[in-house]
Amino acid sequence: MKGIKLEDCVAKIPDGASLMVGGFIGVGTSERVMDELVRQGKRGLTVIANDTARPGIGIGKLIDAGALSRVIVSHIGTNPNTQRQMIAGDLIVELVPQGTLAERVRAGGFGLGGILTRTGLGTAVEEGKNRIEVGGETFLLETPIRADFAIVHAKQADYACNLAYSLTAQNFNPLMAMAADIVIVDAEDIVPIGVIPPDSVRTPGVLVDHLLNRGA
Amino acid sequence: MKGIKLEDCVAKIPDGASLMVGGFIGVGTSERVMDELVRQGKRGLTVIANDTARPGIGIGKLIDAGALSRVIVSHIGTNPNTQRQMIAGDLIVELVPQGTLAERVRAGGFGLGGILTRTGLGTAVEEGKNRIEVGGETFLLETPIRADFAIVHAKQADYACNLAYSLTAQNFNPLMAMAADIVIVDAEDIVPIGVIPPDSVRTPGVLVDHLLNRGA
Amino acid sequence: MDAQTIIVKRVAQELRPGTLVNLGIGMPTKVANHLPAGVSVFFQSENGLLGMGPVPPDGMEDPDLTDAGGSFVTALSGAAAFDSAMSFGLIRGGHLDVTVLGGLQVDQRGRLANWMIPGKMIPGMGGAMDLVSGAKRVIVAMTHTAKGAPKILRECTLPLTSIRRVDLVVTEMAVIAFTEAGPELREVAPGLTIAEVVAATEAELIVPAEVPVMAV
Amino acid sequence: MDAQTIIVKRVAQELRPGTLVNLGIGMPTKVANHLPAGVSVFFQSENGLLGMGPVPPDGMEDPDLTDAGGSFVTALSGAAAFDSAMSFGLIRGGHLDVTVLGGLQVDQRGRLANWMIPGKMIPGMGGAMDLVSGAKRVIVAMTHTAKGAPKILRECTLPLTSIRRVDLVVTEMAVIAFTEAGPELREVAPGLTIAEVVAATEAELIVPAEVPVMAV
Repeated sequence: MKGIKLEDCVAKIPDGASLMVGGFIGVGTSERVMDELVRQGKRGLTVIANDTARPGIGIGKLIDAGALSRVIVSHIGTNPNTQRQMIAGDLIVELVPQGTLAERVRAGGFGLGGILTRTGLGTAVEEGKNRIEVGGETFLLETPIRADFAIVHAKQADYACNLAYSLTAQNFNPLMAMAADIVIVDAEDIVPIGVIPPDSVRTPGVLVDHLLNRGA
Repeated sequence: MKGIKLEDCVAKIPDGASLMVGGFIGVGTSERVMDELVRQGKRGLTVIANDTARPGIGIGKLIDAGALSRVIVSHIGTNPNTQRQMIAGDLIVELVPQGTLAERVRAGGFGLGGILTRTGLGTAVEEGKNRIEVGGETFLLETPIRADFAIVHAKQADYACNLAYSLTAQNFNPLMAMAADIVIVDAEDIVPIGVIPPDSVRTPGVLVDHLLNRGA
Repeated sequence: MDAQTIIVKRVAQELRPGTLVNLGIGMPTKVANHLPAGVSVFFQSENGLLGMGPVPPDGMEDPDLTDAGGSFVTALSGAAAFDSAMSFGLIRGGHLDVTVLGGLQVDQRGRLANWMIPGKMIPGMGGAMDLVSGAKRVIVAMTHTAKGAPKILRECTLPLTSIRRVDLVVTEMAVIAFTEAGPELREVAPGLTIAEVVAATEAELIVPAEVPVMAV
Repeated sequence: MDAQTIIVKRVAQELRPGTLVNLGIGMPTKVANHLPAGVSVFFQSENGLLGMGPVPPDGMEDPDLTDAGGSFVTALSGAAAFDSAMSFGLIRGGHLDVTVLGGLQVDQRGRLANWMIPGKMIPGMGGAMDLVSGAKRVIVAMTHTAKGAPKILRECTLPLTSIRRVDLVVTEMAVIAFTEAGPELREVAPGLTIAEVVAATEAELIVPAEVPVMAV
């Protein structure tokens, strides 16, 4: 069985690990995993996520605690602490256009060697990247991203660990559930098999390694 | 409103057009659009699809009628008539690995310039394609595919033309609904808005150009 | 009428019924409040929603349903929710009819800079690069000058968001269309002369014989 | 026991509880009937189903639910359905633990040919190239010879399915593991001598001191 206690699960994440964290300014982020990472005093983590949320919210808690050494995100505009740590040289911030980030994470999970996009061509984003011509048009080659762990927030998990998401809390979660070696799921509800019909499953249970207990 | 009669809708498809047709050996293919294409005597069509189904079934009807000049498919093993026309030189058959076909159609609909895959590397599929190295590993560059029309089969359409699919009848349908200039939908049921909850919509209604009338 | 109201009211006139529109964070968001009577568009929020509605009634906020700025919104009847890859597939794939974005600078060739000020403000590009590179039509909503200095320049001095030419810039002083020929003055705000607009613009404007007054 | 029964019973012993398995069309499909007692695996069907079950009871067939060969199947409790891009994302992305495929030829380096015979049989590769290139473990289930001629050769004479080395070949005569060192004879069918297997094999087999008898 994949059920695990929050504390035991987070203990499996070593200092220096890379984490994909679902969520969009905290919406669709597992707050209790963030809290427990801070409580266990993790250090030197790399986080791949849409953003670093706000101070005291979502990934912002990891920023506040100084748990991160590097983030790969599409924006940090909502978190002045991230900007402060970046300017102080305590945090490496790699900015990736949001749509490109989604495709790079997807490529990592879907076994693609990369994707070509117009986004970023001729801008600062192009630095260090290859241009590829297809049909007379120029694109940037963007490479896959994977991580050691994915912290996935779901609305529902059934006993087979099939997942369903809710509205804009979905965002990067199902993509990240494909792209990490160890997939940790925090579901708001754990439901009997069948409650999520086969056509509504967004993440098949075989992708899930650990499902956090709801109870104590 | 997007509702349209079958006959009027199919009349919009000119000879020589390119059509993406959802379905997997006929499962998830609009049989009545196939029938009407045959009845209207279309000629010289290009079909992009997983396969050509079987004689008398799905895309097989278009093969039987000699309506196609070219197919881009992953296999023709279930349709001896396709093989016959190919050998006779009446039909150009371009074979694409199934997963690569899915990604090429997706790239066409998602605005990507292409994707990199290991699939086909060092095989006959590589012919005429570029090899790209990423992180010391070699991949094939596969380019996007788009079409003039997509013939999409859905389980349900609501009044906003949001679509839901059923089990293995989904296959290429939602991908193709993104990748064609004109998207024609044949839904088994037309339902009130709300019957398909926002999280269950697989194809947003804005992508749909024509929804075939259920009635006469 | 203040500058912002003039701008958002004028931009709202550009929206056509039934189109898919993405409004950037900040001033562009307010365009939704000024849709002409009878015009109903679909608003996309890049965090994964199509059919975004206004702020929910007090007490009806759903933590899983926010806009791309993290503020609570509603989902209208017929809304669809999806992951970030699909959301940017809609943006990059030519399915998004219009994006309205704020701007720091626009240059002679219609290239927008709106995502960073080196050494000062590095919030990250979020979805802006994908939106500008991918939307069918890009409208920039911004004040004509900043502290008296022109923002429509010969060359952007700030890092570009995209090399793709924007289609329209709407300021409190003028409406300017960008074509292959360059920026063309299309409308002047009530009470202003063409000379005043030209003086506040560094880029070389094409001034037609007749320049109508903005009707806001 | 006929050749096919020996092969599929032996392949079935390779499947581990809780893994994700894709069985190719034809003989590999029959592996599902011989799972060892207590071993429960998840079967994927590449047309978009995870959790595929056996043939439905008479009269309970759903036209929207078939396997990759187009035959009616069931969805087990906890099944998930998805589109073709997701299906091959699972295959290419390292999420598929095992694929079992038929073979026409396998060469010294473990390269499989199973998708066409030039000038004779060109059914197309379907999903085979993705499966061989992407699955974590590739098992080939085939007869040891065809009309007396070896199928395990020094070099394939037929077009390759992938340059990726398969992991295991199971025939009615032997079990052969392919490693960097080459093909190693792991088991010999009851009643056969090692010399007989070597004589029926063109590739140069590594023969360890002890070669156990296949237990089927």
